[in-house]
Amino acid sequence: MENLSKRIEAILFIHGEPVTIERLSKILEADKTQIRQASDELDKNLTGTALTLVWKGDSLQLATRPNFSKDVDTLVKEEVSRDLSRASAETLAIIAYRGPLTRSEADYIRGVNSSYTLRNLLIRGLIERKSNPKDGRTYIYQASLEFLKFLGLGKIDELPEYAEFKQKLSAFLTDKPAEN
Amino acid sequence: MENLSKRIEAILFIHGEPVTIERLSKILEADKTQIRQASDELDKNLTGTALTLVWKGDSLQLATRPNFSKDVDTLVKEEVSRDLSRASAETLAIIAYRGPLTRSEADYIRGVNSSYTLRNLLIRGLIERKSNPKDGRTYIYQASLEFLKFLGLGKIDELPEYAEFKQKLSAFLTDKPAEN
Amino acid sequence: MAYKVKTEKFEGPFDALLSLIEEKKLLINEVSLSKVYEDYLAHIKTITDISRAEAAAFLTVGATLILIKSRTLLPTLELTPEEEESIEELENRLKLLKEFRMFAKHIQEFGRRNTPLFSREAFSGFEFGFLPPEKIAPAVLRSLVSKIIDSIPKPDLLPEHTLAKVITIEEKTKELINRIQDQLSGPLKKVISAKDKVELIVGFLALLELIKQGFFEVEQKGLFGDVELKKAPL
Repeated sequence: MENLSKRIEAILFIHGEPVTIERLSKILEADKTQIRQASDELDKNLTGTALTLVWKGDSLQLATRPNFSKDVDTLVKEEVSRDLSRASAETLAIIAYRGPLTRSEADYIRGVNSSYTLRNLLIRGLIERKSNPKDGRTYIYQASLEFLKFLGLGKIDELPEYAEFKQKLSAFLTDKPAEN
Repeated sequence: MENLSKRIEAILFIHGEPVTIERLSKILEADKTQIRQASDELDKNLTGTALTLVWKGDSLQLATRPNFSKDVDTLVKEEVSRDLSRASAETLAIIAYRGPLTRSEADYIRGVNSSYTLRNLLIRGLIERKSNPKDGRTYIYQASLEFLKFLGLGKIDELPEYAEFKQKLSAFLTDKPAEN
Repeated sequence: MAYKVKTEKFEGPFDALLSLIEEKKLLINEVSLSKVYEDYLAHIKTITDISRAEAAAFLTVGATLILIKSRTLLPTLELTPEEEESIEELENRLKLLKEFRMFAKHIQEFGRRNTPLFSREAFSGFEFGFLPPEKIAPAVLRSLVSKIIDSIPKPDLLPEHTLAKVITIEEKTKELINRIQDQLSGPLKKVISAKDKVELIVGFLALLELIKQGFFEVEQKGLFGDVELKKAPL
């Protein structure tokens, strides 16, 4: 049997889009802890290649490293704007740090109705929404893997000064921040 | 400047389909001999990963090694056996009534990003895409002929309330603000 | 003083207040809040096309600012525990928003500077052939599109009562001048006889404006006594 980390690489390569740990565990018939460990191994093995692992919460995706963006840019259809409006950036920051959260939580922090901004972020694919498990009539929002790719990061902790912001913010918000 | 073999790897990864040496040479601004040499180097560097370089005449493609075909088959079977998600069905309906349209138009109507659902509909042969005559960087999507046949329609405008719905969707798109 | 605020579109009261504080390079506390109070009111006056809910949000924050301002004008003014709490909450929410705003700026700049990662299309290079879905028929497509059309966000209908209409501080000021001149002096409660909360707030704002301009003097009888207004000697 081939090494699990390579089998994960094969699946991620073919699938292209983000795959959850859960789904990998099902396809490869390995438990989630094994999948996580093998993914860490894959991440290391990719050093020195043009590819990198993008990892957020329970989702994994293969992507090209930022150094190659210029080369592949011409091949990628659908140009992505590099700019974020201030409202979008603020809402995104709140969701990235606090998500998954409901619209009203984002509204409370910003002191303004966020539905328009949320819609824009959803359309750009920088956040995703799910039905709220506590109230089916509302949605919960969280940052997507696309958000990390937009920033050119494999993991959110690679964002410079992330730890510092995390610490500062946790001083205001007593409950723990969302898993990333 | 990054190593040429890695730049080739990045391009083959994104492109998916076979790419000619000629095209690689143009994109990477290197002569064909350099491309061939770098490809050999890439082939060696891929040893120990799940991926391999496949030569098809004068074209190169990145693919998974045969040892992983069983895992890939499991993934493909699972993907194929899945019925359309609600998101995919909605996107399909929008394309049927309002197509041909661009991804960003589909995104705007649905209020969420559609890249994954469009891909899903494409590989199932339910929709087809062409280069956008108005903007070569993007694609336009429309229902495939096979899908029309499957629906028992001779022409797309035989869909119930076609004209009215198409007009309403178009009116909404006309109000679409500039990208945020 | 020329207010820059007039040209800028703020996203709600917190954004407005925080921007005003940051413009003056102040820390977030009661003192700075009482300093930006006038700019905030000036901003409220420029707002014309917002929903009633948004107007209410601006006013609620405005009301807390009034509490802060009146405490600086009347040091003996006793605040209820709820009022103290609302001041504290306002400060905390502003501080929190400030942190997120810095984090957002960081993300914004990082995104602009850094190059993105690209991924590949799902099943790139694979040919699956035609895989028709179950349960999809023209009628199903029809009903899906119909639902989508129904859920298309409607352009926000212009609110019937805009903030500009609700808050006419100038009008209220004129009315107050007349009333107080009639009575010459009187307890604050009676002078600001308002029909609803919004009007009460506006009344209070107008009164503070008059005090500031030197039209009136205030006097509080004892610690818990009514605040009395007197026409200032000209």
